[in-house]
Amino acid sequence: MHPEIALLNDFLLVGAALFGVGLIGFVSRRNMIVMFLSVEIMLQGVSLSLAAWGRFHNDFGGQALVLFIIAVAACEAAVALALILTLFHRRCSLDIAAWHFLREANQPPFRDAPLPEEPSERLEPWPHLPPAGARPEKFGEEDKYRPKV
Amino acid sequence: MNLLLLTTLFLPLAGALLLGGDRNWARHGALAISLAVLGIAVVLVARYPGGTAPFASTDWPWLDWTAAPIDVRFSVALDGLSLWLFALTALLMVVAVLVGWEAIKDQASLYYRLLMALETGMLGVFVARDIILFYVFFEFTLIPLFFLIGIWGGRQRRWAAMKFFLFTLAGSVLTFLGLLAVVLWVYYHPAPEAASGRMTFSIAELTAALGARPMDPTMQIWIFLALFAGFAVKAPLWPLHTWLPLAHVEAPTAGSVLLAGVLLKVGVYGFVRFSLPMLPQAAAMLMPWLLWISLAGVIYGALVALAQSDIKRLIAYSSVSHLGFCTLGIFAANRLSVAGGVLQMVNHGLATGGLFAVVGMLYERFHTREIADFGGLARRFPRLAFFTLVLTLSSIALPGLAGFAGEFPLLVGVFQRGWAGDAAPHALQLRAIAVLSLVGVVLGAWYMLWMYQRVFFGPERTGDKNRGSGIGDRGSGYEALDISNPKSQIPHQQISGSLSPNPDPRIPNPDPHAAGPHHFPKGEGTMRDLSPREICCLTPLVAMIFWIGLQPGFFLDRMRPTLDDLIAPVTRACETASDSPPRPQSRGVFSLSTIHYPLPTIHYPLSTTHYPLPTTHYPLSTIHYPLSTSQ
Amino acid sequence: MFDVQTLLILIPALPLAAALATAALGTRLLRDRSHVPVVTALVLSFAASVLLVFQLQERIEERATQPGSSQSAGVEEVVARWSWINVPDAMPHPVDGRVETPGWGNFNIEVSLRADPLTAVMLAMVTCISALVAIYSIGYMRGDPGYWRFFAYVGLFVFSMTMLVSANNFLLLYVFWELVGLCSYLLIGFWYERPAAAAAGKKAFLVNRIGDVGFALGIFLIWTTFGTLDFGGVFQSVGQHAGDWRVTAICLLLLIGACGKSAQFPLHVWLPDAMEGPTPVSALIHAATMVTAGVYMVARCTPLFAAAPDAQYVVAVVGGVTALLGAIIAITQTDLKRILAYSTISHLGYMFVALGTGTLLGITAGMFHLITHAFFKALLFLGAGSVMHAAGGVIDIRRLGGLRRRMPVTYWTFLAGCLSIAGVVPLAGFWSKDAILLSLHDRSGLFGGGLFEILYLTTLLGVVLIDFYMFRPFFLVFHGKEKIPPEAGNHLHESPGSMTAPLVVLAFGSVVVGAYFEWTHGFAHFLSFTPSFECLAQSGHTAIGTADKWRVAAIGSVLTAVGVATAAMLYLGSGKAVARLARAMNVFGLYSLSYGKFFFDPIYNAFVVWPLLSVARLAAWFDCMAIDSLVDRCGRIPKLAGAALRPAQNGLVQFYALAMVFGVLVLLGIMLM
Amino acid sequence: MPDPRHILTLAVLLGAVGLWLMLPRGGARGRAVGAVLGIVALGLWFSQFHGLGQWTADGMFFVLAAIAVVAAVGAVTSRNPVYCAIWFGLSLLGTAGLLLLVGAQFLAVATVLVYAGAILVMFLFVLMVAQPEGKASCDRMSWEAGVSAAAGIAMVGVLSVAIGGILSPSCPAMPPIAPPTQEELAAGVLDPHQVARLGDELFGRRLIAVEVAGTLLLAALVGAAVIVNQFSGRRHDGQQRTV
Repeated sequence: MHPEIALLNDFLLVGAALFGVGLIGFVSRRNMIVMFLSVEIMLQGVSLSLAAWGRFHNDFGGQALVLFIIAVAACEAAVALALILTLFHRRCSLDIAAWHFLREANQPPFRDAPLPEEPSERLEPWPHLPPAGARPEKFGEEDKYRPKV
Repeated sequence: MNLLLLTTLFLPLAGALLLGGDRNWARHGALAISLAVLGIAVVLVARYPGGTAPFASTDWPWLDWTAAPIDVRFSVALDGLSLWLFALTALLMVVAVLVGWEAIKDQASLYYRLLMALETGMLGVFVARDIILFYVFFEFTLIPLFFLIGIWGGRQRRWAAMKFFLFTLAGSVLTFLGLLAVVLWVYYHPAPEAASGRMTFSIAELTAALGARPMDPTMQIWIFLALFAGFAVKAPLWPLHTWLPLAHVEAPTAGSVLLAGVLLKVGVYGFVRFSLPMLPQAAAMLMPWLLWISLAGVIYGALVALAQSDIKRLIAYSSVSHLGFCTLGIFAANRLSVAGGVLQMVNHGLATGGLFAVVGMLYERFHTREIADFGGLARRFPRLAFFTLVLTLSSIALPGLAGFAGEFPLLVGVFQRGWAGDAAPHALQLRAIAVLSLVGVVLGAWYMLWMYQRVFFGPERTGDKNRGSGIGDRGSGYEALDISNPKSQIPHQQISGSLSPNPDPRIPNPDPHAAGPHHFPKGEGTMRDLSPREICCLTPLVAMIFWIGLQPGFFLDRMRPTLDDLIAPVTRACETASDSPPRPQSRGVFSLSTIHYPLPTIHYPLSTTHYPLPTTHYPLSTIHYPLSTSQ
Repeated sequence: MFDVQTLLILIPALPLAAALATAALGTRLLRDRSHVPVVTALVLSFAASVLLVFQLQERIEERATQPGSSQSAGVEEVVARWSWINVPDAMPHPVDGRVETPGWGNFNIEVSLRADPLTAVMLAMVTCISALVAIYSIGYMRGDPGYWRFFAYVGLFVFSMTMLVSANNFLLLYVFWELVGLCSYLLIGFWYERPAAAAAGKKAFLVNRIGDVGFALGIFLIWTTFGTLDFGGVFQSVGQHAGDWRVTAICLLLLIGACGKSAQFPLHVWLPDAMEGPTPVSALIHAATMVTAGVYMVARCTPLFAAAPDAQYVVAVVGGVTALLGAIIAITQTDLKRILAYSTISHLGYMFVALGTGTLLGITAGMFHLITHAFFKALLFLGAGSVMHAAGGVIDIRRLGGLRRRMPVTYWTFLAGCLSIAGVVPLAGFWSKDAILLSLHDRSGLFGGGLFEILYLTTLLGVVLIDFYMFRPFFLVFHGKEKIPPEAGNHLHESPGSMTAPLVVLAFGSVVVGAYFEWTHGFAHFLSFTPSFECLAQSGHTAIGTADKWRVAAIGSVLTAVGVATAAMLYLGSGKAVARLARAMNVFGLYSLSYGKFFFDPIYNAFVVWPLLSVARLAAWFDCMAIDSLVDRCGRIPKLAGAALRPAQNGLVQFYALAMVFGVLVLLGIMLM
Repeated sequence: MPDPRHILTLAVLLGAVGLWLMLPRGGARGRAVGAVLGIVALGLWFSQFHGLGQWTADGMFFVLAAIAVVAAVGAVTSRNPVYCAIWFGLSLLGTAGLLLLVGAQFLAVATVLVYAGAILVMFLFVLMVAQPEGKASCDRMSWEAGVSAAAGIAMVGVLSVAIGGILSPSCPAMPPIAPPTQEELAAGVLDPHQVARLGDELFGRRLIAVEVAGTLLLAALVGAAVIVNQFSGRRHDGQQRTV
C-alpha cells in the first residue's frame, strides 16, 4: 500500500467520520444553534477530505476550495445566526419544533415526549444593567450573579 | 375564390380583435361581420362546381423548418362534405348574433368579440385540410365557448363551462395522439411510389397513402379507438354525452344555438373526414359496436328527453338523439346512409338551432324554462307558435320538411346495410339495429309534440305552479311527469368534488326573479308576439328547412362525389369482410368473437417506429466514479 | 285544354293555392270571408275530377273499340314534375340470385302523379265531400276566432289527400300519408285551448306515427327486395317474387300502416278521441277521406297482396274483427259523435274484409262501399253537427229528445242517412253492403273458403247491429218527448241554409248514388281497368248466378228489417225495456265491456304508455346519477392523488433533512452496486 | 485476522449505539456507557487505518484524529449549547492539526484563525443573546435520536466502505493514478514556499473566485444587518412563550 494512498485513505475516513457526526447532530438536536454548529462540523469533514485530495493530486485546487469553504461558512454563519435570532424573537424559543405549525392542514401537530421534571433551582434574575448615563441604584442583596451559566 | 374563403376566416378574427367600444357599436359590428361572412358563404356555395376536387383552396407552408422532416401547411379548402356545414355555420352565426341582441347587457363588447372568435374557429374546423390546422381550430372553438358559458350562463355556469371544457379537451387529446400516430405511421411506412422525405400532415395525402398501403387491422383498431374518444365526446355518443345537457342549459341563448347547431357536428365531421377513409378495416370490424352505441344514443336520448321538465334540457337531449341518428347513418357507411347522415346534420343544426332561439325568446319574456310554467301560449303568441311548430315538425322528421329529407334516406341506408343481399359477418345485429332505429322516430315525435302541447296548447297558464296537467290521454289520473332534474335540486354543497359546482356566491344571480313564483303578467309590454328582429332571426331557418324538405336533391348532388370517395374504402372493407367466411356465430347475439381480440397479438405500435432522435444511452452503472482524474 | 295531365295537376294545385292564400291573407284581409278561396277551389277541383273521370271513361271506350288490344290493358297516365332525390345505384346488386328489376338500385324519387280509374274515383269522392263540408262549415264555424285558420287547414288537407291518392311511388305516398296525419293533428286540436282536444290531437298523431313506422319498414323492405320504390316497377316485378317471404312481410307491414291510418283493430283508439275536433272535420277527415286512405293503399297494392295470399287472410280477419268490435261498442255509447266514430271503424272493417277476399268482385265491392259510405257517413256527421250546433254543443243523446218538429230538414236528411247506412233496399247503403255480402259468399266458395264463411256470417250479424245502433240514437234524439238541454237556450231552431243545403245534397247522393252505379254496372266495370287490378282479372272465375244474388239480397233485407224493428220497439216505447235489456246483457259483463269500449285505452295506458314513461324516468335518473356522477368522480381523481402526498409535509425540519439523507444513502447504494 | 469489513460494520454499529446513548434523550441515563461504547467503536474504527509508516507520524495522526472526532461527538451530544460550542472549538483545533499533517499550513492557520476565532465566537455571542429563561427543553431532548444516529453512522459506514473499496488495489475501476512521488510533492504542494505558491494560485488562476468570495462576504454582511434590524424596533417582551 503506497504511503500516499494510505495517507489519503486515513484522512478521507476521518473526514467521513466528522461528516457523519455532524449529520447526526443536525438531524437529532432540537436547538437551532446546535444544529447549525453540526453543519459547521460537516463542513470541517469535507474540507479535511479536500485537503487530502489536494495533496494526493499535488494540486493547490483542494486548498483553494477549502479556503472558499471557510469563506462561505463565515457568510452562512452570519446570515443563519441572524435568521435564528429573528426566529428566536418570534417564538422566544430556540426549539426547531416550535415551527411545526408550518405543516399541511390535515397533519397532526408534533407532540413532544413528556420531560421528567428537572429539579428546578430558584431562578435568579439576571444582573440588570441600567441604561447608559444613569446612576446605578444601590446594589441590593438579590443582585448576585447567577452561579451557573 | 380562395381569397373569399380566407376573408371568411380572417374577417371574424379581425372583428374579434377590433370590436370594442360600447354595446351598440359592438353588436352592430358583429352583425355586419356575420352578414358579410354569410354573403360570401352564399357566393361560395353558388360557385361550388361539384366533383371531388377541393374548391377555393389555399396552401401556404406554415411550420416546415428545413432541418426537421415536418411539413405542416396552412391549407384550407371547401369540398362536398364541408360545404353545407360551412354555410350552416355562417347562417347560424347571424341567428346567434340576432338572438342575443337585447338579452346581453353586461360586458356586451367582450360577448360579441368572443362570438366572432368562435365563428373563426367553427369555420376553420370545416375548411381545414391539414391535421394540425384542424386540431388548432378544433381546440380554438373551445375557448370562446368556455367564456361564453362561464360568464353569461345560467346558475351553474361555472361548473358547466368547466365540465364542458375538460371533457372535450380530454377527448381531443386522445384524438390528437391518434392523428399523430397516423402521421408517423405513414411517414415510416411510405407507400412504395410516394416516398417523399417529408412527414406530410395534409389529409388528402394521408388518405391516399393509407389507401395505397393500409395499416394492419390491429393497429387500425387502436388508432380508431383513439380518434373515437375525441370525436365521440364532441358528437355526443351515448356514454360520453353528459356534458351536453349541462352545457346547453347553462349556456346563453347564442351559445347554445351555436353549440347545438355547429359544434356537435364537428365530432361527426371528424368521423367522416378521418376515421372512415383512413381506417376502413377498423370501421368495418367495429361497425356493429358503433351502430349499437349510436342506436343507444338515439333511444336513450329520446327516453331521457321524455322525462325532462326543463325545455332547454329536453331539446339538449333531443340533440343527443338526433346526433345518434347522424352517427348511425355515418357508421352504416353506404351511399344513402352517409348522404342522409350529413344532410341530417345540417337539418339538426337548423331545427335545433331554431328551437334554442325560441327557448331564448321565451326565457327573455318569462324568465323561466320549466314546461309546467307555460301553457296556452298559442293564443297570445301565434307567430311564435307557428315558427316553433315548423321547427318541431322538422325535428320529428315530418315529410315535406328538412328532417324527413335527411332521416328517410338515412334509415333506408341503415336498413339496406342490414337486410340487403350481402350477408354481412354480423347480419343479425345489423338487422336488429335497422328495425330498432325506427323506435327513435316514434319516441322523438312523442316528447316533442308533448312538449309543444304542454307549452302552446291547453288553457292559458296564469303562472301558478300547479303541476297536475294530465299525462298522455285525458286525465288518466296519472300524476304529471314533473321529475325536474334531481341534480339541480340537490343543494350544490352535497356534490363535493374537484369540479364542485357551487355557484359563485359573490356574483349576484343574473335573473333575480327566476327562482320566485313566476308571474305571467297580462297584456304588459314585453308580452308581445315576436318582434321583427326575432322574426328575421327565425325566417331564414324556416326557409332553409322548407327548401331542404322540398328539394334535397340540390344538396345531395353536391355532396355525393366527395362522400363517395370518403366511404369507398369502408364499403370495400365490408365486402371483403363479408366475403371471408363469416366467423362461427358463437353463443348469444353480442358474441365478442366477431371482433378478434387485438390484445394478445398487440405489438405496441410505437415500438415499430424508431425515433429519429440520436440514440444516447444513459446507463447509470458504467459511470466512472467521480474520483477519476480531472485535469 | 282539359287533357288528363293538366287535370291531374290542377286538382291538388287548387286547394294548395287556396290554403296558402287563406293562410297569408286570412288574418288581415279575408277575416270572415276567408272561406271564399277554399270553397271555390274545392268546387273547381271537384269539377276537374269529374272531368278526369269522363276523360278516363272515354279512353276506356277507345280501348274497348280498338280490336286486338287486350281488354285487361289498364289505363294510366304518369306526370313527373321534379326529382326529389336521385342517388344512382345506392344499393349493391342482389347476391342470392333474386331477379333484378330494371333500374335496380337507383334511389330516384320523383314527385310524379298517376291517373287511373282507382285514383279518379277516389279524387272525385274526396273533392266532392270536401266541397260540401267546406260549404257546411261556413255556417258551422261562423264567428270562430280561428275561422281563417280552419279553412287554411282544410285546404292543406285536401291538397295532401289528393296528392296521396295520385302519388306514383311509395315514398311520395308515405310523404302525403304523414302530411294528412299532420292536418288531422292540426284540425283535431283546432280548439287548442281545450286540453282534451290538444291531447286527442297528439294521440292521433302518435298512433298514426306508430302505424307509419310499420309502413316505413314496409317501404324499406320493398326497396331492398325490388330495388325501386316506383309503383310501376314494383307491381311489374311482383310476379317473379310469388313465394318469397319478403312479399308477405311487406304486405303485413303495409297492413300495419293501413290499420294505423284507417283506425283498424289494434290502432283504432285514436278515432273516437278525434271527435274532439269540430264536426265538419270529423265528417270530412274521420269519416270520408283520411280514414279511407288505408283502404285505398291496400287496394293500390293488390298485386302485392295477390302474391301473398296469407296476408290477404290477415286483412280479412283484421277487417272482420274490427267490424264486429266497432259495432258492439257503438251499441251502448251515449255520445252521438262517438257512435258515428265507432260506426265508421266498423264500416272500414267491412271494406277491409271485402279487400281481403282478394277477388276483383271483392275489391270493387270494397271500393263501392267506400264511396257510398263516404256519402251517408258524411251526411250523418253533418246532421249530428247541425243538432250540436242548434243544441249549443250538447251531443249526449240522453239529454236530447223529440227534435223532429224543431229541425225538420235535419230530421229527414238524418233519416235518409240512417236508412242508407242500414241498407234499406233502394238506398246506396244496400247496394254496397249487398255487393260485399255477395263477394264474401262467392269467396267462401273458392279455395280456403272456410274463413270467409265465418266472415260472411259475422258480416250478416254486423248488418243487424248497424241498424240497431243507428236507429237507437235516431229515435232517442228525434222522436219521443221533447227534451231541450239548457245550453241550447230557448231558441232551438233549424240550422241556417248554408248548413242544411249540403245535408240535402248528401241525402240525395246517398239515395241515388248506389242505385245509379249498380244499374249502370259502371263502377265495377270502370274500376276493373286499373292496371294494378290486372292480376286479378286473369284469375277469372265463373260469374255469380243471379239466384245467389237474390238470395243474399233477401237475407240482407230481412236482417235489416229485424234490426230496425228491435230498435223501434225498444226506444220508441218507454225506457223500462231498455233498462231490463241492459241488466240482462250485463249479467255476463257484456254491457260494461261494450260501454267501456273494451277497455283499450286503460290497457294501452298500462302496458305501453306508463311503462315507457317509467323507463324514461329511470333513464333520466340513470343519466344523472350513474353516468354524470361517474364523470364527476373521474374529476375527483387528481384531488385524491394530491391527498395521498400531503402527509409528507409535517412541518418538522429534521424530518425533511432525514428524508434527504435517506435519498443520498439510496443514491450511494445504487452507485456502489 | 477477521475480514476488515466485519470490523468496520461492528465499529459502525457500536458507534451508532454509543452515539444514541450519548445524545440528549430527555434525562435518559447512559451517557457514560455511550461514551465507553464510542471510544471502543473509535478504536475499532482506527484499527482499519493504514499507518503512515513511521510511528511518530502515525501517533500524531491518531491523536489529532481522535481529538477531532471525539470533540465533534462531544459538540453534538452535550446538553448545554455553550459546551457544544467549546467542544466544536476543540474539534477545530484537531482538524487544524490534521491539516498541518497533510501539509496545508496556511489552511491550518486559517481554520484556527477564521473558523475557531471568528465563527465560533460569533456562535457564542448569539448563544448569549438568544438564551431563553431557565433550562430550555429543546436542549434536553433530541428528535428521533435512534433514527438519526443510525442514519448518520450508516452514512459513515457507506462512505468508509466506498473509500476502502476504491483505494484498495483490488478495485478494477480505479485508473492507476500514480500517487505523487516525494519530489513531485516537494515541487508542488509541499513546496517550502507553499504559502506563496498558494497565493499565486489564488490570485492567479482563481482570481475571479476570490473576488466572488469577497462580494459574497459583503452580501452576507449586509444581509445579516438587514435581518437583525428588521425586528430591532420591538422590545423583547420577555415572557416565556412555550412551544
